[in-house]
Amino acid sequence: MVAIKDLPEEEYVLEGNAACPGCPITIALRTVLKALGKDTIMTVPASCSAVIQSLYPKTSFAVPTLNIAFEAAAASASGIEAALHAQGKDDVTVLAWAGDGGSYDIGLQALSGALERGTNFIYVCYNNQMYSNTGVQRSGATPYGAWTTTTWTGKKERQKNLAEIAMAHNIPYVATASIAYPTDLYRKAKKAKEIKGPKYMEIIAPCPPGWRFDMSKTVEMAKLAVETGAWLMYEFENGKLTFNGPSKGIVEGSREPKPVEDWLKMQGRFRNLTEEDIQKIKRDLKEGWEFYRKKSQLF
Amino acid sequence: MVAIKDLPEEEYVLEGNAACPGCPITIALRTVLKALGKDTIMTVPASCSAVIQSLYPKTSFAVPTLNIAFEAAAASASGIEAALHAQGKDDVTVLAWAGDGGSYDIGLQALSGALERGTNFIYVCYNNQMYSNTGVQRSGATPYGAWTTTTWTGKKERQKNLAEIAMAHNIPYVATASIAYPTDLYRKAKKAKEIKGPKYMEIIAPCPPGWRFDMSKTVEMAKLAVETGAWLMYEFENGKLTFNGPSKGIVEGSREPKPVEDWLKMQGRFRNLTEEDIQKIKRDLKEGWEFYRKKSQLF
Amino acid sequence: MKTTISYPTKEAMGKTGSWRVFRPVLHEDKCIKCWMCWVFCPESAIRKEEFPKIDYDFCKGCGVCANECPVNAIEMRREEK
Amino acid sequence: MKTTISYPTKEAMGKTGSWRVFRPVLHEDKCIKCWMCWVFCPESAIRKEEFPKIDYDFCKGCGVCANECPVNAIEMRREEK
Amino acid sequence: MPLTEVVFYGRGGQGAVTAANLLASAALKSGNEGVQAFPLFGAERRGAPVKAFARISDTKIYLRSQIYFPDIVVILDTGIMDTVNVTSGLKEEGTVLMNTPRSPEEIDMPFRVATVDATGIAIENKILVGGIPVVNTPIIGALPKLMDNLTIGAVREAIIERWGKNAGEKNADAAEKAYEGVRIK
Amino acid sequence: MPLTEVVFYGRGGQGAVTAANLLASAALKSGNEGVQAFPLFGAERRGAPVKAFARISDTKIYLRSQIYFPDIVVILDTGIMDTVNVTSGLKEEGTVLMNTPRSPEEIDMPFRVATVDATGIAIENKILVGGIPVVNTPIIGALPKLMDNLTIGAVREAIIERWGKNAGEKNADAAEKAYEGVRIK
Amino acid sequence: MKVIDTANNIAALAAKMARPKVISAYPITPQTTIVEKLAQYVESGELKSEFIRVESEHSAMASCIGAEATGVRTFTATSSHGLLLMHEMLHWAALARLPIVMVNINRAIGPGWSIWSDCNDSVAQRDTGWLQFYCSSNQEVFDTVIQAYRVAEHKDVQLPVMINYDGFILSHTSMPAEIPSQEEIDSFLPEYSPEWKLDTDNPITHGNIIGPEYYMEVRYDMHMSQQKAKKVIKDVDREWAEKFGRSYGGLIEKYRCDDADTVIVSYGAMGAEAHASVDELRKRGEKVGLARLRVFRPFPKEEMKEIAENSELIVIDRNISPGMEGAMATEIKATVGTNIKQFIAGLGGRDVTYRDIVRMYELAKENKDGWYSVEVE
Amino acid sequence: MKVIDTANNIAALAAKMARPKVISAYPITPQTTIVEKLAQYVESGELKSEFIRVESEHSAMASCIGAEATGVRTFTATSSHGLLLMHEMLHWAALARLPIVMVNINRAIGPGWSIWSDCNDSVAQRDTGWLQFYCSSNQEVFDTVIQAYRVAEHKDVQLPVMINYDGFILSHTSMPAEIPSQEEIDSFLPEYSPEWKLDTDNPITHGNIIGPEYYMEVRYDMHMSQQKAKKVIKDVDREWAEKFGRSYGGLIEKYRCDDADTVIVSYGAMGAEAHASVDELRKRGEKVGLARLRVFRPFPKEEMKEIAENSELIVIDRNISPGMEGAMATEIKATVGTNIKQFIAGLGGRDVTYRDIVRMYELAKENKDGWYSVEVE
Ligand SMILES: Cc1ncc(C[n+]2csc(CCOP(=O)(O)OP(=O)(O)O)c2C)c(N)n1
Ligand SMILES: Cc1ncc(C[n+]2csc(CCOP(=O)(O)OP(=O)(O)O)c2C)c(N)n1
Ligand code: SF4
Ligand code: SF4
Ligand code: SF4
Ligand code: SF4
Ligand code: SF4
Ligand code: SF4
Ligand SMILES: [Mg+2]
Ligand SMILES: [Mg+2]
Repeated sequence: MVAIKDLPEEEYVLEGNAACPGCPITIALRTVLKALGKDTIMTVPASCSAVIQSLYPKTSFAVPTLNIAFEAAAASASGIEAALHAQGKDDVTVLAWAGDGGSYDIGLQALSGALERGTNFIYVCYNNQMYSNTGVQRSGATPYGAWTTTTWTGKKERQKNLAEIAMAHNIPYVATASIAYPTDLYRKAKKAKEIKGPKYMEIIAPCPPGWRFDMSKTVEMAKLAVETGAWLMYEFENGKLTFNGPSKGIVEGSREPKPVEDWLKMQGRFRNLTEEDIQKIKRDLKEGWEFYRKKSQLF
Repeated sequence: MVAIKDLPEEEYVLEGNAACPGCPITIALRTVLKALGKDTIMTVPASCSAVIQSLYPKTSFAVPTLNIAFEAAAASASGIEAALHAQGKDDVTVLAWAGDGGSYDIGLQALSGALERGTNFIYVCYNNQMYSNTGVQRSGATPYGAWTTTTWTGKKERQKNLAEIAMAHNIPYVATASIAYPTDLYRKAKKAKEIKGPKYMEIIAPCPPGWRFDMSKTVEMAKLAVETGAWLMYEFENGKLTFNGPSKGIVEGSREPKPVEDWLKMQGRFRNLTEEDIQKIKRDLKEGWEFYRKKSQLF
Repeated sequence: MKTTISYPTKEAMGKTGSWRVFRPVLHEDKCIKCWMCWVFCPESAIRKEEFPKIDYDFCKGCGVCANECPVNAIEMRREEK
Repeated sequence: MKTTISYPTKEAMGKTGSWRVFRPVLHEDKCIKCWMCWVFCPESAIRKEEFPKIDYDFCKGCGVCANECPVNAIEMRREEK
Repeated sequence: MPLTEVVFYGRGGQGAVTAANLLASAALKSGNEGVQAFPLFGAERRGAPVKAFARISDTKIYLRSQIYFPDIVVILDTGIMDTVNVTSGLKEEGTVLMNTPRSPEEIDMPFRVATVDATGIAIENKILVGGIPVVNTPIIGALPKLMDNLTIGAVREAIIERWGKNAGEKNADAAEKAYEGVRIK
Repeated sequence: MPLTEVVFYGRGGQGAVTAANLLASAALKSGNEGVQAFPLFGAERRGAPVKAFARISDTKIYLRSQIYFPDIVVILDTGIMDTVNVTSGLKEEGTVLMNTPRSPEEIDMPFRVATVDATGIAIENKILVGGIPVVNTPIIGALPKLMDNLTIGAVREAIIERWGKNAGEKNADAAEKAYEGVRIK
Repeated sequence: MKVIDTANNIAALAAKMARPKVISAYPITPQTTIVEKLAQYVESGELKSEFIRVESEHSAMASCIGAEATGVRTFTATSSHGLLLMHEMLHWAALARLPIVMVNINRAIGPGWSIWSDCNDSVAQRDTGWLQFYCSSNQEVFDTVIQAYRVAEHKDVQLPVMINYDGFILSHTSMPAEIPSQEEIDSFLPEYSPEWKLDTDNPITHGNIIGPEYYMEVRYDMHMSQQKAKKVIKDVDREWAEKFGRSYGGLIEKYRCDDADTVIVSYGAMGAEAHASVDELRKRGEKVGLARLRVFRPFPKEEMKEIAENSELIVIDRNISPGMEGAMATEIKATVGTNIKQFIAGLGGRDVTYRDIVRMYELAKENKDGWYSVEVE
Repeated sequence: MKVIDTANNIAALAAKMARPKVISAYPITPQTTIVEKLAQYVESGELKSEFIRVESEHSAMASCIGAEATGVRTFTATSSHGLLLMHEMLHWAALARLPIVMVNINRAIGPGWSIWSDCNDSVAQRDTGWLQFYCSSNQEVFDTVIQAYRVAEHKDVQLPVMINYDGFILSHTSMPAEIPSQEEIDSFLPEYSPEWKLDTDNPITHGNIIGPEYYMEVRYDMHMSQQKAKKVIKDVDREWAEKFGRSYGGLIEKYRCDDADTVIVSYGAMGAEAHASVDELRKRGEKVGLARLRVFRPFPKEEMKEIAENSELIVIDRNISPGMEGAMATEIKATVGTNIKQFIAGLGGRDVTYRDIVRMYELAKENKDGWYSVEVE
């Protein structure tokens, strides 16, 4: 694994952009683009990532970028890839960079279609667990119990598991990552770049205004998500599932995760959880670890 | 399990409809509606099932039926369910009845959304593995190697696994069935009716003109699909996976499936398979059984 | 107010029996009343009476019943017109 | 022909350093050059020079660098304006 | 004959639409500038009645509507005459061409009637799909006998163009047999 | 005063939009028939400059456009004056209200200038969000001193209506303190 | 009760008071606050309604269709790209004759992304069969949401209604509004009694295949119901005025038109702003009036003709049908003749002040028109 | 080479000969045979192109946008509900200024499901910024597909083009067409050279947020490009005529108009059928001509005015904007004045024969118009 100091110095997310202070998206995108490099074409649906670019006629992104309708990231990527292929430019990486809303919800169908037809691209869902661009509404990725402006008393359903859905598509590479583990993220993006076919990656991206925590804690929050087992980091390569970093121990049962309360209590969105809710969340998490423990043993 | 002779005599698919002779859809729907009974509201997207109803101002369906746009079956079901609930009519079953095109492809997002938000309904995908209504085009459910009018030299990709995707949604009930096993199908529909929350069912439905076989062989083809292991019948209930009928033995390895060639060779759509293709299909099938053997042991 | 509201009707597409090229004919003597033909008929054209009763007004002649009958009690004969 | 084509520009939103309420100040003596601050800065506002070099024209003052610095070599001071 | 309008009646699976197309194609090869063929569309179901149209003219055709007053009616399957009034709109001086082993004299219709045993010819010439005789090529073979603006040579050509050498020849031969065998009242 | 137009300048997170809304609400309670408040919209980012507008009139307001020639300019954060020309369009006889501990005399502007230490008052009255002083309620308190059509009582009322009894009283007190403390040149 | 709030919050309040049984909506700037508010009303129990949290606007409309077809009153709201994504379902709702009420916040279409106001989004839906209202104040937003249900559900109409207003300019602007009591609203708007519904006691099928023999009559009936809606809208406006003292002139609201030789025709926020322009011009002695198009579908032909009889028209559009012209201008010309002046202004949120409208008047008098501030001036 | 085939097969052939690098389409009746044919061309190697098998029409257009933005020529085809589902992406493609060419087979909108022809589908897209052609013969379909690329890709235009023709009436009707050689086509239609594209050597961003300061000019430019397209279409039609001997009159094809005191205006299949009506009426001594609207966007104002100068107009629409009238009639009236006769005919596949058109002429002379065979007669 490459050391932090050896990560490329090239920056494709320029200074003076429109992200909120402490934004997780720019952290994630900086690292991913360091891995993919200059020969990347990006497509971005409606999301905070569209806003971050700043206003016409300027942009803060330094790789060619197509903005596209909220639900159309993966479909536009299929078009970009086909056009590149038709022109013999098979060395350019196609990156669809979408939020959880654009991936779990309104863009799911386009994503599933692209996975099924074998588009050669990397789809990254940065998951801040809500529609942050429109002011914190629930998404399919919003966890149980979280306050949003469309779930005032806490979300009643558990989140969708999109990485699991991606795996059900039998694609060559699925990986989850966290902005708090940049070398792991870098490595995964590099690997995805080398694999032919559809690749799905998902990055947990804690958003200070949306989750209601202090803007200096973005990375800390992403780290705690992993250390408490609220977020699992893994790779699924040709049917084989491997866990990375702290997630490995947590899933295998060899590492005691930090109490999830540590993570929940730092976030204003979980302020109104009852003790019962917390117990349910703990049970659900355990169930998830157990599921993945079995799954990783077998597959 | 109820005996064939004891199945209800009520018919909700009336004689003199517009289905082709030997149509698998009417066979499937007759059985499902016998199980769900009169207090069912159905929503049907564009598909052969829309055509079968016959022309305005007459209909061959005898339960209240809403036709809806191709991609909108599940979303309209959420609306129907909400309206019933708001009126206190919680004893009416909401049935979304869609083809594989309307489920695997264009209707997937609406389906996934309804599953995630917990709509209390039964979604049935009758799977004839292509867009039959528009004249046999490839769908996400079309198997590897099959000729369609958009895959003249055989489909190059493997089919999507929608039941697996449904299971990844963590819903209370997922079941697969075959029109050749009507009492099994009946039982599953009955069970689905009793469970609260989103239920997903998928029925293999061999289509004579689409698959290119003689119209008298519809049921035989659906049976062979199961006996060769090309189609697996199972139930997934609250995380527990159980295989039914011949599929049980095939997945467990205790029953030698019939050679899949028996099934392939009866179908004109597989006429141009090479020996290599057939070997690949056999490998893929084995892989699938192995996958499910493990999965059913664990969950 | 006009919208496309349709009412359940037998023979919505007319007497589909006219589509038939082959006619299923039951041999009662062979029939074991397993009701396979009834459950599988795509056309709801077989009724459960003492024996399976085929409604020739609607039977499209697909031959599924004959194919599925475990004792070959149904014979498909070319329709004469 | 006019469509919305934009060109990569530093300071597309202007000098975002003016958004800052708190200013990160590096204490070189403490710094162990782990480059955590550099890799995590959401603003690409830290450059890898001999020591981490904060570009105050753009640093929005989020404090992530200070929070992540393993040796507390970065201090957040209230901006004076 | 500036404009000849033909209506075909058959059943789903019998190839009535193909018959209309073949006629148009052969008419083009026979030197007509304006030709046209199209189905009456609905979801075609095997066995259910279908209808198709063809127009032939020595000048460009601008008409796009259906044919209500045909010059010729071609019946691929006499069975549908139970439910469909096939001569509706047929011009007084019009012609009915019927696929039947019967002679035209046996058919009681106030029109010029021609008959040909297309089914018999199909079986004889082994043009069957799924065991069912395909009658469209033979019946088209009978038409040049009924029309000034169509030659049997052009029909042969059109058939071979469509099905290629092998199947084409077989079908063309069937057409030719019908050409010889058609009986006109 | 038939129509008073007010522009607020601040930073994302400081509540400039809320200030405009409070003013409108208080103006309504002060008996004005026409009141209006709205932001200049863009994506509001914490720390980035924001602008908001309010209109007050004794008759119904039909205007829906932005305010280009304000009567009053309210500056919640003097820091933004480095990058934004806050008095652009301000009427000759217009007023500038500034959140600053400085006295109006220290401010060199060819307008009527008023100052109030809203930040100081906020800290003093412990109205802080995430440790950062919220200056919108105190600064609104200063406005009745500068306008004929606004009472401090109505400002109190509007604040309490918005934040409820507890937080409301605290904020209203801060407003009242600003009302007392505002200095006008 | 007098409140002061944004048009969005007031629309949410009106929707709540109309007591829809099912609400289904998807967030999009600048509509979000409506959805948020309604979610809050439902979660707090203030409103007894099912709130469906859909995964797209397409599904929002599809679920409204499902719910309305099952016999209950529904509500939704959207904007811009959300509205465009619904397009197929808009046609569907109208042809299914379902009296759904939807608020659309006018916002420009991308790319590039614009969150600011213009009316290309709703104007592009003019052929879907929906009734279209355009509001110019928060009070009107409230009144129109309630009225819309009466109109939509009227047995002569039975069509869905879209209520439009400008993004930010109204949606995020606080203005006062008088709110009747729930009892008053209930008596004005009785419970919904559908003309058709999915009902297990009467198993109809809706929307199966319809052949050329029948289709055209269904379309004709829909068109005629739009025509009949004109009277219904006027009646409802009149009844509202009787009960609550506020009228918007039915289809077109007129201001100082009586003796006007020139009438400015506009709608939405510009239709309010132009009041000030008319006053300003009147001060100068110009005989100018204002006709604010409150209803665009059904298109108020008769009313427009009447206005044009005595006055010259200056039409100001906040939309463009590319390759043609502003849509209101087109339809007005098709109604009263080609001899009008027509401006396009305010696209993508460009501010239009009363001074700009005065200037357009001046330009028109100099025999100029076109794209204001782009082409002319 | 003379071929006889359906309009769909001929459209597929034309698309093939235009050598698009990417094709992305989703099946829908009655368009399917185009998609099938193109899939076959690609799989057989006859056409070197990427064929994207998308999961919906929305994605078909989104992937065309992605591909075209990456610098290659694209093609797609759809119909009716498929077109409606693309609505948002149609706006997108046009504002992104991507010269995509699409064939749309006109088909009525549901519910109830109708697979038969009418033009409500494409007319409802009139505000999206796409150029719109309507064809009336298979030959014209071929010629227009090739021409469309020249027009769309012209540097003065840079807008997508939609080519419409009637479902079944043309799509499934075999007619003869003369097909030029591939070399002739290649020399008429050179390789595509895009005005902007995604390119790692020049990392632009397309379509990010655009504020009120800039948006309106982008819209204006798009509108002006539509206006400029009029000349380009006429030039291309002329060049085509020179090379291949066939012209369609540019924007409007006229038949026996020169001395006509009445001109029937229609489009698509009805625009062909009306030839026979004109001939029939001429035989009776009526001085009637036919103006077939070949291009609806950009709307041919100047040409329409010229025709109206010397003749009375009878407009026959195969669409309805509910609550208004037929869309062509509206736009023609907005151009030439309100004094015309207007019919709506043929919705949902209702057959319109030349006898019907003769009858409409007679009705018009009796001062009647409206919904033909529903309202009048
Ligand atoms: C069709 C459509 N519906 C809604 C929107 C409004 N919208 C823009 S971004 C967004 C939320 C994005 O959420 P997510 O994908 O999670 O990205 P994030 O904002 O969290 O970065 C929404 C609802 C839109 N642009 N288009
Ligand atoms: C938006 C839209 N796109 C395409 C179609 C055309 N269409 C109708 S049914 C159908 C295929 C249906 O396939 P499936 O869902 O598998 O059902 P089946 O016909 O096999 O029963 C298609 C492509 C449509 N009606 N709407
Ligand atoms: S809202 Fe959250 S995700 Fe969006 S830009 Fe701000 S910090 Fe980043
Ligand atoms: S095509 Fe197949 S599925 Fe469709 S109606 Fe015919 S037999 Fe049934
Ligand atoms: S399937 Fe055969 S044996 Fe069984 S009931 Fe029918 S006819 Fe009788
Ligand atoms: S032949 Fe087919 S339709 Fe007729 S009775 Fe048997 S199964 Fe039913
Ligand atoms: S405070 Fe934030 S923006 Fe400034 S240098 Fe540190 S991490 Fe970067
Ligand atoms: S994180 Fe701290 S120790 Fe590491 S390089 Fe930055 S300032 Fe130095
Ligand atoms: Mg998000
Ligand atoms: Mg299917």
